[in-house]
Amino acid sequence: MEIEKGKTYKYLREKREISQAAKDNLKQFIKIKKSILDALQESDLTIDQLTQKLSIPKHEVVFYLMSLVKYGYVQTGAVDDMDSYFSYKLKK
Amino acid sequence: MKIKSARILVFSTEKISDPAIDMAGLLKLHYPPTVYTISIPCSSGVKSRWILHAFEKGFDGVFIAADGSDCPYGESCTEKTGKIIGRTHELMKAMNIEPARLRMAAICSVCSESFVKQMKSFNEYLLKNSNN
Amino acid sequence: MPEKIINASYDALVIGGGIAGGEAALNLANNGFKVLIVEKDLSIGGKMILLSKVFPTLDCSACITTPKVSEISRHKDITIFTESEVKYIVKTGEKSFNAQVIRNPRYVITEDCTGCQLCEQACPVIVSDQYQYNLVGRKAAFIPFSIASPRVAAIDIENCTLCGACEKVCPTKCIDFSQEIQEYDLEIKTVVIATGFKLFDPLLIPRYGYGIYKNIITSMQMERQLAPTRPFNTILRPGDGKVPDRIAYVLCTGSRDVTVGNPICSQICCMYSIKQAQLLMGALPMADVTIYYINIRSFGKGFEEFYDQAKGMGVNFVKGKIGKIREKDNGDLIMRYEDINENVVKEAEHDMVVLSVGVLPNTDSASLFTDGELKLDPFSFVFQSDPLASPAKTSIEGVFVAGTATGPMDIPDSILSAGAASSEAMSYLIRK
Amino acid sequence: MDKKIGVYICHCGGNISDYVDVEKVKQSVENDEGIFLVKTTMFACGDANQKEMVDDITKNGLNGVVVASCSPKLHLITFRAVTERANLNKYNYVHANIREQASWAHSDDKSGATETAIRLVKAAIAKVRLAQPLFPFVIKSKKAVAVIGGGVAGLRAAIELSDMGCPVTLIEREHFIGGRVSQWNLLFTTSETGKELVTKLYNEVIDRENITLHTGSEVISSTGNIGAFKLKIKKIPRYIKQECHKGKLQEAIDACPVTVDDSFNFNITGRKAIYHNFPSEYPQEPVIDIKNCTRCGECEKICPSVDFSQKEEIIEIEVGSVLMATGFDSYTPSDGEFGYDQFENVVTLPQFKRIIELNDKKLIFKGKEIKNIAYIYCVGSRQIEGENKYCSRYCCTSAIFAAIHTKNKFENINNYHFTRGIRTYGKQEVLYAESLKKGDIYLQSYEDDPPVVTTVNDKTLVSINDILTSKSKMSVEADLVVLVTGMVPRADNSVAALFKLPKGRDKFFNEIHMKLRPVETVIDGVTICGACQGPKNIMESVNSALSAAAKSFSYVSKGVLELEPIIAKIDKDDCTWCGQCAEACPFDAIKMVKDEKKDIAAINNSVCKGCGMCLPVCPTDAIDLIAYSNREIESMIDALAG
Amino acid sequence: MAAINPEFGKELNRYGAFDFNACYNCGTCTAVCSLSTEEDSFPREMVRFSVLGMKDEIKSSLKPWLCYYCGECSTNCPQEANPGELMMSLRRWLTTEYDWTKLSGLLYRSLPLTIIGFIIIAIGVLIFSALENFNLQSIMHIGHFFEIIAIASVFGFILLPNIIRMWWLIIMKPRIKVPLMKYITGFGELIVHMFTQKRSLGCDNNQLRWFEHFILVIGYLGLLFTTVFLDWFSNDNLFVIVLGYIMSIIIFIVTIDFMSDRIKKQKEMSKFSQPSDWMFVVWLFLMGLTAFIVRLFIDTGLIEQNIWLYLFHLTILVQWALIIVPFGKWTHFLYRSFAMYFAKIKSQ
Repeated sequence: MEIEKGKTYKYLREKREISQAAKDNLKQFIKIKKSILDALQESDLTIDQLTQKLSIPKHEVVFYLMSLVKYGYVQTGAVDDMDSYFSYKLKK
Repeated sequence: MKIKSARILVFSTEKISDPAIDMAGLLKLHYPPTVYTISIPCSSGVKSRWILHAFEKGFDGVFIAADGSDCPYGESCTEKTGKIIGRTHELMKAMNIEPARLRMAAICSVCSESFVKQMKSFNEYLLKNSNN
Repeated sequence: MPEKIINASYDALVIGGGIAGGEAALNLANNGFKVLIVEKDLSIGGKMILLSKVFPTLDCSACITTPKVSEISRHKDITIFTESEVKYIVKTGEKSFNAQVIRNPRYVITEDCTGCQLCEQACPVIVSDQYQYNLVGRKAAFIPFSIASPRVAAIDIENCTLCGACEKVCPTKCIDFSQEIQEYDLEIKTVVIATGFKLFDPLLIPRYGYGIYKNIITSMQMERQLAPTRPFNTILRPGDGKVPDRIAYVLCTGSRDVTVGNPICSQICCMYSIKQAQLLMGALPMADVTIYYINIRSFGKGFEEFYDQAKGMGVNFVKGKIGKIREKDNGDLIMRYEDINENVVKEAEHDMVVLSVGVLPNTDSASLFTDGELKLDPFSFVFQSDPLASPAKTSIEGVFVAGTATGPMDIPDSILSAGAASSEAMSYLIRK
Repeated sequence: MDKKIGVYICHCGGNISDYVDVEKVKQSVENDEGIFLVKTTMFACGDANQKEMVDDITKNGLNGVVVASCSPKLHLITFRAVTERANLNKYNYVHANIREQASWAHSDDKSGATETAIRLVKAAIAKVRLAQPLFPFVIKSKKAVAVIGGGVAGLRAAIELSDMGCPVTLIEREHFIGGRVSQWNLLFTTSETGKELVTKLYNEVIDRENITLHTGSEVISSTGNIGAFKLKIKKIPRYIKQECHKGKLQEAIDACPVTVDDSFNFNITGRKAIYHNFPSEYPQEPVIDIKNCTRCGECEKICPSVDFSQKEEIIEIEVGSVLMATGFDSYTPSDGEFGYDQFENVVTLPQFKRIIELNDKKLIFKGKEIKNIAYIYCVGSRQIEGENKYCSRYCCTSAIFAAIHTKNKFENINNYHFTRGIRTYGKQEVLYAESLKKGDIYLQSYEDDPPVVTTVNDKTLVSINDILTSKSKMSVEADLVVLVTGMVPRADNSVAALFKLPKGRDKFFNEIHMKLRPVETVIDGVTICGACQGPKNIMESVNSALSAAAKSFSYVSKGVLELEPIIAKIDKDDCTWCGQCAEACPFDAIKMVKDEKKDIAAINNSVCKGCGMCLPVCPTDAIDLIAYSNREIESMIDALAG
Repeated sequence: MAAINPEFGKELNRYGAFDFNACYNCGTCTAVCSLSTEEDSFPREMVRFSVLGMKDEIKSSLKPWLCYYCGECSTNCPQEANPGELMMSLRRWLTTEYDWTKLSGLLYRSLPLTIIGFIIIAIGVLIFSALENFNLQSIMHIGHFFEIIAIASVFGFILLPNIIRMWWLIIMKPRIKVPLMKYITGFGELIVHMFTQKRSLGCDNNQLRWFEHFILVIGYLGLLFTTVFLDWFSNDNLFVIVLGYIMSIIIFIVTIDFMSDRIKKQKEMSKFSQPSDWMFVVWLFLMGLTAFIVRLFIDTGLIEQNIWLYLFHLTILVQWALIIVPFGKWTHFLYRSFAMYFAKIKSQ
């Protein structure tokens, strides 16, 4: 069978079931990503403030926020010397 | 403001004194940042004209980090390096450069501390005796 | 179904592409032998390539690993199979083994990938990044880490939703979802096992609360936080993103502990903890670092001096093993321990706790040999049949072992052990 | 030819960029003469950057490359290899050390560090501008290795080299091989005895035709270099004929009137001037210790094998590489250190191991039965006052193993361990657990509060402020005090001095780099292994011995070696032959030759080592060292001066 | 300066301790013990004293009594040195140290001797009954009388002197000055601990066990009170009869649970039962059960035909009173309470 180059994902889609977990994971990430970016749209926030806004656990905020930093959506702002927390802002 | 440090040219050797100077860095033993090294195979291969050239170009001091008895090329190294110093001192006098601005000491491959001490004291000496 | 079975022959098969396997392969190849490295991960370099700096010299680990790794990957006599596994090995005669190796699809044509990362940007999926020990996310189309070798993309098919975004953006059209498992049928003359070690999973000690209290991390996670290619770009508590002020180390987590089935000492934890403590003092000058220990085992060349140096820098050493840990509302942790020097039970508060997890055997290699079973020692490391005179010899003639596959050891010892294994393999190959 | 230079400045993952403003360094050299490109990189040594460098060189036709990163000791070779892959002669590459000599040395002064780095990079650029392609000299490398030291490490390395098809000369200073291991009885992990292990290795050595074993032999001089070391070996005869008559020999030994301290038993017993260390010692012929022999002739009368006519020999060999396995000395406590040499029941661990072996059924020392044994750890190691700051690594395990062995061999033994924290690393931990379960008692003192040995009414008391019992003062009445002494470098290291082997802070021999080149020394062609490199147990020694064997083998296996073309060069026009350079040369590499009209000096390329000693003595400045010419050095000075 | 005595460890092994020598002094046991405090840190210190043979320090210490053997220390000991069991053996050893007769030591160390003791007493009961011609009335009467005398004399001649010895070792010998008022004000502590063992509530997840123990003590003391002072077997008051029934039921039901723990060996404290532990719980169980049945037989009028039942009950009772109470595990009830009391009055 000749598989068209550049469309091989279609070929594998037919052969292989995509796990529900993978789909759910993607859905969840898209949701969280949007809510974090929306929240930061308004103002720079610390993780604490983000947690309150988004009502998801702090450590998950850390994980997703840091991933967004890693992929260039968000950047680290200033650190508050008193309580050692950074604030985060959207990358322009 | 920090006091300006003296500019010192160090002739170090690839196998013996260079490792010691590297280790000084590794151990974060600080010395003046205006110490620069030129690494050569053996300290008994330094030419007087290089030293004089350095003074001409504005170095305050020249330091030969000699192999001493560890020299991989033979025992005569210390003596030969000493002779170079002697000859150069003469030339320096002739050119009205204070001979004390050229120093040498044997720096073994682990003599980081002694190197740093040498640099600090040389630096102090040069700063104290500089004209300005 | 595999597409086809590929036949090939090599002088030596090195199982594991970490520092020991790499060193052994280099030694062999530099003396003209044809070597195949089979690495199950996406990159060679093992655990060492992921470390921050190494004790006692504080050289950056990458500075030692990456040149070695690039030398290995360039060597004309070394072939590397990443994302591959040895299924089984049969001894077929004197200096002759038959090995079945499978190579899992990477879904990327390695030769064509330029590592441009466009696929990574395009991929919408985020999952835990195993190379950052789950501190941060990565994509399903990703380059394992910036100094990986080969530095080419791979598709994590378990988490991929086959959206095709990566394939659409790839400028060299190197993403190929039609890749299948490849099977290799190999003739080889000698085998070097360099399968390395596993890290202790602290979930097995519930009283420490790892997994529940998010500000408790393993030493490997701290290693990543300190490495140049670190996940947070600074040191943060994963629980709430705070810059920690008071950091504690719990030594012997999963070592010297019969209750978790590991009675032996892991040999490296004291030193890597002291190293991390020194690095932390550098990175966070205001931080207090406390190391809770039973005995400090700084036994190697320059180690005791390194320990003294840490004490001089103000690292706090407390003799006493941590009994239990509980969390305060603000995420700080309260550690309960007996201060042995004072013979008094105490509690101390820290912002962040690092569990110095121990070394466990990687038993993958035990089942590889169908004929002439590869023996393991009482701790499930590869058994050395003549540990004093020929430390690299195993229970099977012609099969040698290198590095931490034989037991816990530090990097210099691993490299020496790899030197020994390659030396024995070489004389085995040359000997008539 | 105009230079097109590429400069790469490494962050070293923060090691450099934390203190040196890498961007500023880049900017300050960007517009220098000849600079084609300047790049900064996270890891210059990483594969990605190496590839990039190759691409840059080939695409842009760069003919000069500078990398500013760590010490050239680490990666000079790496980057030379990069240029070679890009078909650029490797001597067009110059390395600038801005880590050890800038960022680290001046981490207290960021602007100073940056300035230093700029100067160093400029100097490197100055040098590379003048760089010329050079081609290595190819020399023959003799396929033979000398292994110095006949302990386990040396024996094992010799066997391995032999199996790789490389002839070996194994040189042992003592008359018997086996080194320290032959002095030990049971060994940890396998419970072989030291003698069994040595016997096993000896038999393998003897079986191999391409190993020549010299006992009672010392290297007294070494000339030459990698590929062709010429060694002179002084061999002291045994004064016993080869096929000696065993039966009579024992009588001859008995008849010898001279008794000296037996160093094999660490002087706790005596031996005769004609001796062997133990029955079936290898080689099996005994020896007459000629230094202590009075030539009374008693032995000669009994045994016809005694032959005083044997003479010292000088043997000359040539080898391509030298492998050093000269081992260690056991630390000797100073007088009065924990009662050593002061109380007669204070011995060292090596002595104790001999005492265990020399006794049967009951443990008796100096006529008294021993029940309570106190072991004092870290004697001569981890010193607070003394020079030995290092931990000797093997002693905890060794002492515990001896203590367990003692308990197994003799009845009613109580072991008391006065420690500074037990370091039975790795699998050795099980030994510690076993000893605890057997009822051995461990006490621990602070670094600055060591145990004290005293005597009260003929009884020896060891007391300690025990950390483990909230600093209570505890004491034990000991029948025997064992000082657990560590390893120290050999006191007599004359053989190493011949090769100018560098030593580390701990005075053991130093490898180039613990992880990158763990058995090589800065002296090309000389490898080190075993405990001469630092404390090691047997397995660790053998691992390093096998590694060193592989490394030494790689020097000689191909029969040829490439040498650095960095040698002295005579300017024929300026030379007026005064002979001073020839006098200064330590290698006899300079000879007078007749040029067209005049006498001039000429360099023998394969003998010249490139030390440069001839340069400063030339009255007409007619000699330059390749790559260190006046132009190069002076332009570097100019760059450094700014 | 203390001398080290490695022989002591061997002595302790005879009281049930084992493997405590394996301790490498990491302090995990002390750190996981929820009863360990900054003032009283244990058990590692006790392990250490035992290894070194520091008898005097152990004798003057109350720490063994502060432990309620939840077993956390032994579960988490990385060397499997069983600190919990060591603490238990130290309590046994201390019991014999307090005991001036030294009989407890003999009985702890030697199971045959203990069995012989039980047999002699059983034979004694039989002989006594034979002398009384197996007349139920008089045996019961004398039995009741014996109970009162036995309790009084065991207290007067054995337990009281032993408590005084304990006081001597803990307060007087180490020359601790305790004002008289403290003895009086601290007395409440003694009573509270004796009846409630409230300290053991400090052990993690220990509520059920504490409650069982608590009602067992209530049951035991209740039964003692009903039989000795209210003469349960001869009393016709309905309230007394029911009270006795309840108390004896409590005893044998709770002890069944305790015994099943010791058989299942799932909980750390019930893994290494010594004969003395078994006897304590079995005899307690038999006492409750037989007392219950005896009274049941009395109420149903079957006792005349089944006099052996009463004799069996009596044997158990006498063995209990003469062996287990003065020399056996029963004493922990007393010593532990006094230990709390002494701890209280010692503290500043």
